Amino acid sequence: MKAPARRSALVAWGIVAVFLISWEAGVRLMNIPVYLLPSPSHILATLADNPSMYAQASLLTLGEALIGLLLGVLAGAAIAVLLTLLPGIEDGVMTLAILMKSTPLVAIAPLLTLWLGFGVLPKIIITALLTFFPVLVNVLSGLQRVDQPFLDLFHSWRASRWEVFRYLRLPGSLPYLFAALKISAPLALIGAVVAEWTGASGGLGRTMWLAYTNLNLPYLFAAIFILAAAGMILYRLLAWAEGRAVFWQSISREL
Amino acid sequence: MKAPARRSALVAWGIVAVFLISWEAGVRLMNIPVYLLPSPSHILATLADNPSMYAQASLLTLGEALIGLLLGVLAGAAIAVLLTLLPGIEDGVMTLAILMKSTPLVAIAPLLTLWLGFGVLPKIIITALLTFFPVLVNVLSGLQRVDQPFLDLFHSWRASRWEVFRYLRLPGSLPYLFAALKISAPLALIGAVVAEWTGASGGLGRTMWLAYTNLNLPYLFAAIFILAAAGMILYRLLAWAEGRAVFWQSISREL
Amino acid sequence: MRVEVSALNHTYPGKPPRPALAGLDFSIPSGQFVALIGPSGCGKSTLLRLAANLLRPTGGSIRIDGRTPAEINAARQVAWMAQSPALLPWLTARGNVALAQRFINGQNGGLPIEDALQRVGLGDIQAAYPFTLSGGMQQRLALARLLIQPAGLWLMDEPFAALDEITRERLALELLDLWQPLHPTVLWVTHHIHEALRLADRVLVLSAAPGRLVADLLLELPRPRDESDPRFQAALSQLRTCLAQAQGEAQR
Amino acid sequence: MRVEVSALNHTYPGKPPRPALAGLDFSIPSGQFVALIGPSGCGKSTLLRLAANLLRPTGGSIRIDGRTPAEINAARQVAWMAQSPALLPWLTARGNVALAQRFINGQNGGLPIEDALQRVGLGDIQAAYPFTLSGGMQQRLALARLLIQPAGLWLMDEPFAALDEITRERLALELLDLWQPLHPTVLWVTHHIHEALRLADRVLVLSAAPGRLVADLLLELPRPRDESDPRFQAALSQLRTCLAQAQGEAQR
Amino acid sequence: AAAPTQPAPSSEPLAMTFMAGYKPQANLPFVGVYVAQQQGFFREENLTVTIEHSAGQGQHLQLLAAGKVQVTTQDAAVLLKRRADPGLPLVSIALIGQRGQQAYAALAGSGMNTPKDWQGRTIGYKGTPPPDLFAILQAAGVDENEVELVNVGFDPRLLTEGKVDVYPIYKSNEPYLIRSWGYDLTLWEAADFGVANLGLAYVTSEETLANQPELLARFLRAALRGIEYARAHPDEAVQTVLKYTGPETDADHMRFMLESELEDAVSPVTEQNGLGWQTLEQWQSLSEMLQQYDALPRLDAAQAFTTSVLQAAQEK
Ligand SMILES: Nc1ncnc2c1ncn2[C@@H]1O[C@H](COP(=O)(O)OP(=O)(O)OP(=O)(O)O)[C@@H](O)[C@H]1O
Ligand SMILES: Nc1ncnc2c1ncn2[C@@H]1O[C@H](COP(=O)(O)OP(=O)(O)OP(=O)(O)O)[C@@H](O)[C@H]1O
Ligand SMILES: [Mg+2]
Ligand SMILES: [Mg+2]
Repeated sequence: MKAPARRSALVAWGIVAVFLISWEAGVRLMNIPVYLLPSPSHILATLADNPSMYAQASLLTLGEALIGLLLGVLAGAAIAVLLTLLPGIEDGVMTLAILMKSTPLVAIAPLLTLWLGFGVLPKIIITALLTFFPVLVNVLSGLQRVDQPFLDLFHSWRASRWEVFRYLRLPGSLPYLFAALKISAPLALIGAVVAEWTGASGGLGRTMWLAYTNLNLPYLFAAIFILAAAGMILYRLLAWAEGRAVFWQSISREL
Repeated sequence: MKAPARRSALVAWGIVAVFLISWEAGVRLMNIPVYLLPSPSHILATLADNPSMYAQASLLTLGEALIGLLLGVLAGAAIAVLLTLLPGIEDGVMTLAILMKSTPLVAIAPLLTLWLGFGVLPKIIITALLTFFPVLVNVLSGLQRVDQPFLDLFHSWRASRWEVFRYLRLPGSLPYLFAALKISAPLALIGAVVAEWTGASGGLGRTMWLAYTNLNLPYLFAAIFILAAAGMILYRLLAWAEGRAVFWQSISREL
Repeated sequence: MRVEVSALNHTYPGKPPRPALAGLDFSIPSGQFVALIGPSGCGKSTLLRLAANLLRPTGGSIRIDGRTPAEINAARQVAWMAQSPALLPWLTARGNVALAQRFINGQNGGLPIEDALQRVGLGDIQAAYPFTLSGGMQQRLALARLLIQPAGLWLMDEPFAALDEITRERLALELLDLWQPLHPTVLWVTHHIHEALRLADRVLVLSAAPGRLVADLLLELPRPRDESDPRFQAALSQLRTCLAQAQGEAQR
Repeated sequence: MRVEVSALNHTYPGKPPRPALAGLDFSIPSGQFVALIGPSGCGKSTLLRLAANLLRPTGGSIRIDGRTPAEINAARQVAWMAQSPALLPWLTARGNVALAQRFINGQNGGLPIEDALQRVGLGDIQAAYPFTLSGGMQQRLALARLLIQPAGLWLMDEPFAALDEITRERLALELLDLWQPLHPTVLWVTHHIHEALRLADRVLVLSAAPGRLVADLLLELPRPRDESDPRFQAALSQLRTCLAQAQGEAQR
Repeated sequence: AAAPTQPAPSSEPLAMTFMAGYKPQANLPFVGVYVAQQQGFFREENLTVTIEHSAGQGQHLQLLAAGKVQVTTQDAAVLLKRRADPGLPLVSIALIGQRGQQAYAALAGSGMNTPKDWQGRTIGYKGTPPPDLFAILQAAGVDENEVELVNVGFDPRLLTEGKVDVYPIYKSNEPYLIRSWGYDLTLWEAADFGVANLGLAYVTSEETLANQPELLARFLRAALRGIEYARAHPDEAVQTVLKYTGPETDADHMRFMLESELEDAVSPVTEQNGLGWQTLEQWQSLSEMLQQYDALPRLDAAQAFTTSVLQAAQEK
């Protein structure tokens, strides 16, 4: 598996390169003004010129994103587990979850600020609110999709609902959990940014907000590049962890 | 299955009722001012007072949301299929997808307006951009997780990559697809709203934007209730369709 | 444990509904080793699933020591081995057996894990995962999983189907050897007529689906049994003819 | 098709690595019906998987009409039936068979779907889904799926393991009846010694894992075979002893 | 309503897009356009105007610079900043808000009377601390390190809930809301401390100015007529505004906004030269203030505005 892995990494970089180059070319040829769409080179230059500023901002935002993601994942998974152990309340709780999910963050963000002040706490909560839903839905279907022969086995053992959950459903739902994590990780970054978008005293989100309201797009896109990179790294880490955790079900690509 | 179904529906309404009642009570007892958090009764009254206005706005927004969702799902699924048929490019394409996912919509909204005008088209595109990622990730893992015995069977038949996809991976990925749809449906509603939030000439998003900037919260929350209801209906429809489509794998709740 | 089956019917829902068992009537005294034989699809597994409380009969009843399968299941007095091994892929061979042990309440009589794995000949690959085991090894693992459960009633669905004659015979002896002291009641689905006659006190023959009882023959032969014994041969040919008839009806 | 196996080794990766086959050497003339017998876990399925190009050997080679399994697989001249039925749950019984038919290039020789289902005795439940079929029915369905494939080499992994004696014998006759005219080469894994002797031109016996060839016996007996024939009985006892030895080695 | 007269046959029909710099509300430049549309003043100019709204932030300027929009509205100070960086070709063709829009508010109960009292208090700002804040602080002789500055979004509730002591507001907007919740306010305005600031202007791009002066003149003529009409018929104007904001918007709120902006629309300059007039020293002093407190690069304020369009509009 080593050689192909290295090859596909090469291909990956190739594709990204092609994308960036055509972007650069497009901007130059159609000479799109910088206040509409800056060229990648311009963006990277901006990054290179303000390393420390972006480093600090990223640290804060990524911190919020990760903690928020953690909370969101825990919440989503916890609810999914609850609904598996008490299936009666599934419809009701899902209704509330969807109500919560349908509430645009801009509507609750100020309330959170009113209650929790200007610190990082509201940002973390917003991120959690944004990330819990995919985890809830995916883990729930993962927990509910069990092969009948296994259920029969546990039934013949007179296993309790909890035991069926712990020894059968939980391991079986891992593939769904990881898919959910891959979905939520980039969401968490967005969440932290959106949370900082208004009323933060630091972080990438604030940088982006200022850059945008000042129509300073290179700074805006520099932040976006950082987000994309962070998202990519998270995704790769998750894919790696998935391979380790779900060792019994190989991800088959060769046919 | 009928009786339990009816029971859980009852429980569902019960839970929602409890939630709304405690909300109402909380607002009245702590007499929270309406510009901080309106009571459900107040919100519903607002809805009742402006039926036609909300009806029109909802129609527009739901239309955008559904079309956007459709596009997003198609795009996400198509990419997932592509990556299954050409696994070499997976890393590269996922990198781009995450880059796209990490770009805050406000950053591209003006570009879309510039290219696509002031109509509903940019709203639909934004919705699609918001919804395609969960579908991509979930369907991709659904397509990649196949049991070895089946792969061996198809291999012994000398099936082409396409045939393996068409007759094995595709049906096998349905559970993941439906989970993705359940995640993306509420996202689509959010997407349409967020898209309208930036200076649309109609729709729930615009109503919410105006209501929010005037701190006219009852109107804001009335729209949120509509969104939640719509999200719930979509979710139920999807759950129903899932049961039909994935008939061979029963969703087990009784143990 | 005593098993009483009266007017037992089971029809699976669906269009068209599938009748699997039609009016079974028999009773098994406690401690009897009963072999269950019948054409493919005649309802043997269904019968075991009914006894294991995995299905509710659509007609008639099963009573085990006078109680319903549900009650017996609640008391964890039945050990059931499915026709397919159903091994958890994320647990090692040993892990799969160890898991079963969580579900036995105090009663003694079950084998220690180590011992069970040894007896089925998997002592040296306890750390292997199921998907790295051959078909027969998987089935033996499932058997080991059953052996650690203390129970008054063993329900075994073709436990040796995937095994070669020799392993089969060796395991059969192991099994008898475990059965003798505890003397649980055994309902043993098999397709192997010799085996049935070698092991069982009694053989029940079912007709083709929907299963009805077409023969019920008792063998008072001492174990280990001598195949050359005329009574053995007689029983053998008798069984063959019953089965042939059962099949014949299937053709009609 | 002619099958030549020389110095064939296969060891599955892993810690510890699992040797499955150790130095097999034999060759099968075209059209021969070969039964493969050996203790559980000795590498029979592995051998078939190697021939079906599902695995690359870690040593030695298999040649089929002088070509590699990959080439033969590419030409779709091999039909493989796995030990587990592997039926697609979202297709009906008929659908599962029909699917296989998409993967045969023009050659004739395969049975029509209808005919195949009739012969395995599933003619009247074509619309049923696999999870509503009994173990034996599932295996018969897998068999029908093989029968529609025209092929010069049949690789069958315990096709009758889940079937009762009678069904087993009836299907065996059906199979011979299909085999006679086309005369494909057959590699037939079985645990049923009588069956092997009833059907095969030749029986290969493997030792316990890692599998080595411990016996290779030819039977020039006319079919249908008479079990009372002394030569049959001789072969029978010879096989038993071989197997016993093979097992014995396993114990050491 | 003035009986719409037929457009002059000479003028050929023209079409344009006006994008309000924010959501629909009774900002005077918006009202002018709404009313002109409603009363058919544009039609009389043989001009078809499409009205769009921006989310705030920069969108309308981007679209203007890209030529998708011909006229928008912008705060004078922001216009200067955008000209400086990223160098948008913005030109003010009429200065409607002759005074700054913003002021600083504290709850009347807070006991703060002069900016001196701000010491040790938390002061909110939106995004970046605006230059006039520092101007006020300096004018009042308060060390900016003795106040705590926090970035708050748009949310006057932060003031009423006591999260901030001093909160920047738009004179024509939040005071109404906050008072409607039963609070009294103390307001401080940059102008009161001799700090120059200006309000909203009709803005076009240098390119449009160069290529379509005729179109701009017609637009401005009709829009200014709209403002005058609104001054004469405020109730009717408010009703027109509600057509754009939706019936759920509080009419009195819009009325308040309209009236307070009408006040700020008049100044010695406009009394002398007419509504929307602007002078070099107005822009000069603004840009100097910005250079001083906002580290804005020195730029030629003369480029930032033109009176040519207004003159053309005032003729005939
Ligand atoms: N995927 C695998 N990974 C590791 N070891 C394996 C794997 N598959 C099979 N083995 C090992 O290879 C050996 C032979 O396996 P194989 O399935 O060929 O046996 P078999 O002869 O078919 O046995 P049975 O009659 O029980 O089916 C066994 O020891 C088994 O544990
Ligand atoms: N879940 C099900 N739904 C519908 N029909 C079923 C189901 N399970 C089994 N049947 C039908 O019931 C009949 C008996 O099935 P059962 O598994 O008991 O047969 P069996 O005696 O175990 O056969 P075998 O020896 O092949 O395992 C068969 O006709 C089968 O098709
Ligand atoms: Mg069965
Ligand atoms: Mg095998």
